[in-house]
Amino acid sequence: MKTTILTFGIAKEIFNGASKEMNLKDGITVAELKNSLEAAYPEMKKLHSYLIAVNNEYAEDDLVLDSADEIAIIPPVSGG
Amino acid sequence: MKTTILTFGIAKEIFNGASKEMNLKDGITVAELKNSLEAAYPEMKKLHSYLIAVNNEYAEDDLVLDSADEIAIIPPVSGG
Amino acid sequence: MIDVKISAEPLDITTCIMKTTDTECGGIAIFIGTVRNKTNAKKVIRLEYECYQSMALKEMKKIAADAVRLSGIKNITIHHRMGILHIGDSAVVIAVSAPHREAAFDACRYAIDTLKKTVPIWKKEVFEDGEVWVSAHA
Amino acid sequence: MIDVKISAEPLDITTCIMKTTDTECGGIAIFIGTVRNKTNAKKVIRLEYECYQSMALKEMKKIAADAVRLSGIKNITIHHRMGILHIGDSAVVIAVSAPHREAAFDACRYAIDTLKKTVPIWKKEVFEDGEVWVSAHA
Repeated sequence: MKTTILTFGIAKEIFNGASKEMNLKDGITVAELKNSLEAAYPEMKKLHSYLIAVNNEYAEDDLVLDSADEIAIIPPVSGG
Repeated sequence: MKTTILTFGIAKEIFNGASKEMNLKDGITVAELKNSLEAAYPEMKKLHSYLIAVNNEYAEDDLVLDSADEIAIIPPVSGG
Repeated sequence: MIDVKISAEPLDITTCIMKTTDTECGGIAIFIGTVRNKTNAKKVIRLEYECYQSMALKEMKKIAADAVRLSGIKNITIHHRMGILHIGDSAVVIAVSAPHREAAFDACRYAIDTLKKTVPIWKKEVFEDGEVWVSAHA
Repeated sequence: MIDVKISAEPLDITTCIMKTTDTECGGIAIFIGTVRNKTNAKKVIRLEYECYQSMALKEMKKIAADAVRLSGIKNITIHHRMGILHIGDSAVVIAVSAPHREAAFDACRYAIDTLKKTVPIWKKEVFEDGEVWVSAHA
């Protein structure tokens, strides 16, 4: 499936843009997406941590992604 | 010794004025002063509690008073 | 910086915050005590505050100095209003700045808790059918 | 009352306090996060904030609703600034009112602590000799 990944903060710099078109296999889980991202962008592995948000909610590793989902990479937050 | 006692809050109402001239025996302690006050103004015994301040500091019961001291009756405070 | 004041005029919250702001401090914790419209379901008309001014200022300065010493904060402002206050008026403003927010919160809370216990200030609550010196009786 | 906002304009502290004031509440606790001039002894030139706005607002509303539910407070305002901030600017204002001050303090502290952990907002610190996304690396 074809989908757009939103990126923020340091992830935006690693991905060189605020969003990235990606081709993902159907039925991919959040954990598998993270592995794909780290394979394509090894800099991601150097982050202190990061989460995936799906439809504006933090997602568990076993969540299965759909092409209609809004998917975002959430590097360590630093608001306040 | 002759001295002036400052009163505040409900004590001002019990003493019917913001200050009261009193004749106290020389060498009177804070505890003895409290007894005298309660004898002259029984309403004082109905207070939840009260303290005596001497020269702008809370005083212990055994402090001996001097005619030059600034003596004040401090009923339960309720600032804030 | 320690700034302690007792005032017959309305308190200026913005001034308290500006005095306390510090470019070395990342956080300011503020407490504002305001006049409530009710006490135990009884409608409050107004509050009347009075104080033993020389001693009240001395006790407020002690609280401020202890807050700096105990919590490692940098700046504290404590302003208390006197006289007749109406519903919604600010009776007290405490603003504290510190390099780290935990200290600012701790010190702000310490200051208001201690002020209510030790500073010789008294308020009378005036209701429709009478008045009472707060906390005077058990 | 819950009021949550993300703004590119300077935060108005007075407005936050006025929105939160309530005649049924005797206390307002406020936290203001400001830009410090130094991080680990390094001089800060400016901060640059960005956010995932739809999710950030959602997380801020969750924090506000949880604060009301957990602490029994009545009103909470959380405003966060975006864009380029300079030394002394306010990045976040949280104001909480409650009938009793303990709840207001608890909720205000809960809100800023949780905001820093869960709300998708990021800041980049710009120094004289480089820049860094805060907390990005271990």
